[in-house]
Amino acid sequence: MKAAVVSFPGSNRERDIMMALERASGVKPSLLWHGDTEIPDTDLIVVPGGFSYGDYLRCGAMAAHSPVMKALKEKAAKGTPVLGVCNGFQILVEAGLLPGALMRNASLKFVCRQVHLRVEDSQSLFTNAYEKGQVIRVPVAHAEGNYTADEDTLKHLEDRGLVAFRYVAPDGSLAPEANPNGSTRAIAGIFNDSKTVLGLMPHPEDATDPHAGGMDGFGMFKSLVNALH
Amino acid sequence: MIPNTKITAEVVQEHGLTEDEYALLLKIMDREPTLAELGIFSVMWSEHCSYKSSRVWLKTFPTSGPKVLQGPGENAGAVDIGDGLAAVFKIESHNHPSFIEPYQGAATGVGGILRDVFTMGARPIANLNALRFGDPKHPKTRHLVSGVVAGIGGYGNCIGVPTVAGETNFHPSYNGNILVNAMTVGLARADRIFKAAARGPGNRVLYVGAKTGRDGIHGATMASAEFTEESEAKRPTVQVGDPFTEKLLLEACLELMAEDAIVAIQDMGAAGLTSSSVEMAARGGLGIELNIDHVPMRETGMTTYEVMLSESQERMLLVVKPGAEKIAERIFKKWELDCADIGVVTETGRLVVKKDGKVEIDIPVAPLVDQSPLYRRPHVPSPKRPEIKAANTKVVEPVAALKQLMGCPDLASKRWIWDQYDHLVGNDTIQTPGGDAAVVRVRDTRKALAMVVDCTPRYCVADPKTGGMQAVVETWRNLTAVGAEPIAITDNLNFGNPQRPEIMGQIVGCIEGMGEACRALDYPVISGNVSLYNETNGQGILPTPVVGGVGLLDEYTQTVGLALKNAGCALVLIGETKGWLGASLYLREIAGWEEGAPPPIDLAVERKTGDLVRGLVRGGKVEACHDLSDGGLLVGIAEMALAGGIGAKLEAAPKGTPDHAWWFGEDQARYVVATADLDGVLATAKAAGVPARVIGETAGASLTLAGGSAISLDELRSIHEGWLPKYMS
Amino acid sequence: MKATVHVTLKPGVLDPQGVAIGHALTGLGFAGVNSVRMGKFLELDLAETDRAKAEAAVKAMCEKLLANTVIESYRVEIR
Amino acid sequence: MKATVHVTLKPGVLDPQGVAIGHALTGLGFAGVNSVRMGKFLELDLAETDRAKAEAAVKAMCEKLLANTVIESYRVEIR
Ligand SMILES: Nc1ncnc2c1ncn2[C@@H]1O[C@H](COP(=O)(O)OP(=O)(O)O)[C@@H](O)[C@H]1O
Ligand SMILES: [Mg+2]
Repeated sequence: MKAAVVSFPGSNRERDIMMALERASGVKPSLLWHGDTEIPDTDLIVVPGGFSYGDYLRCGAMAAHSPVMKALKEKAAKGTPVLGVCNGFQILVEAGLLPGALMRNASLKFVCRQVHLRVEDSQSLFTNAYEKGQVIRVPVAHAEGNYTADEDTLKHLEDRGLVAFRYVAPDGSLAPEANPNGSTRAIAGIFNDSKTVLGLMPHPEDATDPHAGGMDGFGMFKSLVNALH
Repeated sequence: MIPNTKITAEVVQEHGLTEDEYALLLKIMDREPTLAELGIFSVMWSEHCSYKSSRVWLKTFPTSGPKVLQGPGENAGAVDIGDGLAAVFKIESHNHPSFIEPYQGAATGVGGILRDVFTMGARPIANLNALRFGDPKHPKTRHLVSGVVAGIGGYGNCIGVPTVAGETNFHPSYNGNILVNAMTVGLARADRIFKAAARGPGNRVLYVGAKTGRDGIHGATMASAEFTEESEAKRPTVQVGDPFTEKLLLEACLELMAEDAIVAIQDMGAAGLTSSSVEMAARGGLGIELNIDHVPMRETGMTTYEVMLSESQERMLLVVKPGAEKIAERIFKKWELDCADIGVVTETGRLVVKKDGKVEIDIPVAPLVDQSPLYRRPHVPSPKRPEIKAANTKVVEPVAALKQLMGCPDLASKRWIWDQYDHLVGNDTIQTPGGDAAVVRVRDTRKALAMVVDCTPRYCVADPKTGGMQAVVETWRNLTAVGAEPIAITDNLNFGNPQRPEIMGQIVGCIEGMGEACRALDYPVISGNVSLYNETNGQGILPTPVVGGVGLLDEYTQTVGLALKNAGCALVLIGETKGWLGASLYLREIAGWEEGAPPPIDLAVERKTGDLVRGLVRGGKVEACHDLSDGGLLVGIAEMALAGGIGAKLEAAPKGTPDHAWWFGEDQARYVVATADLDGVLATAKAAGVPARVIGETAGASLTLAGGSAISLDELRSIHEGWLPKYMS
Repeated sequence: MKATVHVTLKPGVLDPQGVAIGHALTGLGFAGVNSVRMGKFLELDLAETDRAKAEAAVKAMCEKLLANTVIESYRVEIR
Repeated sequence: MKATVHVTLKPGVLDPQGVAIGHALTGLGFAGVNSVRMGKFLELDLAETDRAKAEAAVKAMCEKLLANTVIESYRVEIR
C-alpha cells in the first residue's frame, strides 16, 4: 500500500501517522506540501493532525482552501481513499468531503487522554481488521472535536451506517463521561456515502506501538493494508 | 518618546538604574546617553539580563563533566547522549508576565524557552513546567491556574511539542507572585550545535521571524523589579504569543541549519533586539551595526528606543556566512516569514544603530557587558530550625491522615492540568505525566531521555542549604526511579528581593546546597535562569530553586513506572526510615504547622541507594518503582496503587517507630519497589549495603493496614482525583 | 474602505461557548442571564474604494472562508 | 433586554489570527486586503428590564469575564 500524507504549515502529527502507515504496510509514505497542485497516483491520501494555519479562524478552514486540497478533492471524487485524523477530519469537513461541523469541546478545554471507541462498522476499507462492536483504546488530543450536524444529516449518517466510531465506556456502553468533547450521539468518526473517506478525531496512529500507547489503533492501518495492498 | 529626551535623574530612575550605575554608564559612554542608549543600559543591566546579584554565586556551580558539550553561557546547555546526539535543555521563568496576563504570559514563556533550545540547532522533543500558585482560597488563584494552564497548553499543543511533566504547588506566599517556569528538552547532532558568538566582520546580520511591534517594552526591567499594586495597574503592553509562527520559525531555522549558512544565531527573548545583538557581539569580541529602517515592523512610527527594546515574540537574529543571505531568504520565504538584512558585523567593538541615516545609538559593547554591575550583596543565613520529635506532633490515625493528604492541593492529582496538555504528540512518550519522571524516546535509537522538574520550597525556607540539596537530589531520584542515569540539570532560581539580607541568605544557602549535591552526584548544571524580586508589598515567596533534571536510558524498554501491575508481588522499602516529620507535608496539612528542620540528606547514601535501585530497574527485577518524597511512605504506596488499580496489604510499623512517623515521615533516599523476585531484590540490596525491608504485598482493590484499618481504591481515587476538577469548576 | 463582518451561529445550532459563558456569569453572581451566544467579529481594511464592489468582495470572502455556512451566518457592513 | 458586546484587541496588540486570515484571503485571490483584525461578538439575553441597569451589569460582566482588559477593549450596546 502506497500512501501520501498531506502536510500544511502547522501540521504536527504527520510523522506519527507516517510511522504507523509504514509499520503496517512496510512502505514509506510520501509527504505532500500544502502548495502542491498535483497528487501523484497513490492508494491512500492521509490528512494528519496538528494545527494547520494555527487553527486560526476555525480549525481546518484555511487548510481546506489550499491548492493541495483541490487536488485531493479531485482524487477523492474518483474514488481514492482519504483518511483525515483530528485536524485532518476538521479539514475534510471544512472542505465539504464529510458532512457536519466540529465545534469547541463542550468543556471548552483542550483534552488529551485515552478514550474508548466502539467500532460501528467492520466492513470498511478502514476497519475490516476489527470486529463490529469491538472496543478499542486510543488517545484524543484536540480542542474542537465536538461533532455536530443537523437532524437530517444525522439521520442520514445513522440510516446508512456511516458512523464509524463512537466514544463509549470501556464496556462498550454509551456514557456521558466517556464522551470527551460533547459530540452529538458520541460520534468520533464518520464515513462519506461511499465509505471511501473517513474522518475521525481520535489518534489511532498513536496506538500502534506496544511501548507507547498500545496496539489498539494498529487495526485501522492493518485494515487499510488488507484492502489496498 | 522622542530620542533626545533630556536625561534627568527621574528618567534614570524610571529605567531602574541606581545613581552609581548611572555614574558607571557615564564613565563608559564618556558623554550623556541618548534615551535609546539609556534604555539599552537599563535592560542589559537589569537583574534579568545581567544576573548582577546572583552571578558571583552561580560561578560556584559545577558546570563541566565528561558528557557536557555546552555549559551555561549559551542559549541552552547540551550534553552528549551517544549515537552522535546531544540533549539540549534549559528552563526559563515567566513569572511576572503570567501574573499580569496568565494565558499570554505562560504561552510566551513556553515560546521563549522553545526558541532558546532550537536556537542551538536542536529539535524540541518535550516541554515541562513548574508552577507555583497562591492559596487556593485567594480570589485570584483559580483564574491564574486556569489561564496559565491554558496558555502553556495552547502554545505547546499548537507547536506540536508534547508537554510531558511538571509540578504544581499552592502556598499563600505566592498569592501576589505566581511562578511559571517552563523547560524544554531538545535533540541535536552533537557535532552541529549552534552558538551565538558573532564572527567575521563584514558578515551580514539577518532578522527573521515575526514583525516587531510595541510588545512588552520594558519586560526585562519589569521582571527585575518588585511588584506593587501600582505596577499591576500600569499594565505594560503584554506580549501575545503566536505558536503558529513559532512552528514555522522552528522548521525554517532547522532547515537553514542543515545548510552551511549560519555563523551565529540567537533568539530575541527578554530585551529583544538589544540583548540578542549585544550578546552576539560581546561573545565574538566584535561590533554590530544595525539599521532600524530595515527591521520588519507591524506598527508605524516606532522609535529606535521602541524597536530596540520591543519584546515581540517569535523572532531570531542571525549572522550568516558571506553569500548565504540568499539561502536564508529562500527558506524563510518558503515558510512565509520575514527575513531582513538589518546590519553587519564590524570590527569596531561597538553597537551602532542608525535610523534615517543618523546614528542614534553608539555604545562600546565590551564594557556594557563586562563592566555590568556585579553585587556581592549582604546576606544573613536563615535561622536554624529545631528538629521536631515525632512524639511532639499531632497523631492522626493513618488512613484518616492519608485521606486528608491525598486530597490536599499539593498532593491531589494534577490530571486536570495534564489532560489539557498534548503529552503524546510524536508518539515517543513512554512514561506519561503522573509518574516520577517522564520518559521520551530518542528516535531512531533504542534510547530514551527521562526528565523531571522539582523543588520542595518548604524545605528551602526551613533550611536553604538542605532545601537546595534536596531539590537536586529529588530530581536525581526521580530519574533513577524510572531507570535512567541522571546526566545534568538546569535550574531556575526563584526568590524574593535580593537586597534584603535574609533573602540573599536564602539564595546563597540554596545555591551552596545545590552545588554540593551536583558535585557529589556528578550531575552538573548546564543552564539555568534566575528570577528575583518575587515579592509583593514586601512579602517574599518561599525560596523556590526549581531543578530540571535530565537522564538517559540506553534501552527504553527497561523503564518501569510506578503503577502496581500484579497482585501477589512483594512491596519492598529501600532506604532507611527514621520517621522525620520536621517540615513535612503531614506536619503542615494535618497539624497545621509549618515548622521544624527538614529531613537531612546524606549524599553518599543517596548515591549508593539510587545506584542500587537503578540496577534493579534495569535488570528487570522490579515491576514498579517509586521514590518517596512529599507525604512519605503511605502516600507513595497509595500513588502506586492508584496508578495501577491494584491495592496492597501492609505490615505494621517496626517497633520503636510511631505509626505516624513511619507512614508519613519524609526521610530522604528512599524508594518503594514491587517485585516478584523478593529474594533477588533483598540479596542485591544486602550486597550493596542498603537497607531493604518487606512492607507488604500487592493485593485486592484497597489499601489495608496491619490492624485492619483500610480504604478502597475507589474512595481514595475520588479523593485524589477530585480536588482539582472540583476546585476549578 | 473598512468592512466589518459579524459571524454568528445559526439559530438552533448549539453554542457550547455561549452556554459555558452563561454558566460562568451566573456563577460569578450575575443573576438573570437567560442566554449567551458567542460569535466572531472581523474588521477588514480594504484597498477597494467602491462601496458595492467592496461589499461583494467581502461577501465572497465570507462564503469562501470567513464563515462556515453549514453552521454559521454572517452580516457584512461597509463603512 | 438584549445586549451585544464587541470585544476587540487593543490597538498595538498582536493579532495572530487576523494576520493569518489576511494571508489566507490574499492566497485565495482576494486582492487589496490591507489588514484584518479579529474580535469576539456576544449576544446576551437578560432578564433585566431597566436599560441603565442592564448596561451597568453587562459592563461589569465585561470587566470580570467577557473581556481580558489587559489586552482587549469592549463596547456594550443595549437594545
Ligand atoms: N541559575 C543558573 N544556573 C546556571 N546557569 C545559569 C543560571 N541562570 C542563568 N544561567 C545561564 O546564563 C545564561 C544566560 O541566561 P539567560 O539570560 O536566562 O538566557 P536568555 O537570554 O535566553 O534568557 C544561560 O546560558 C543560562 O543557562
Ligand atoms: Mg536566550
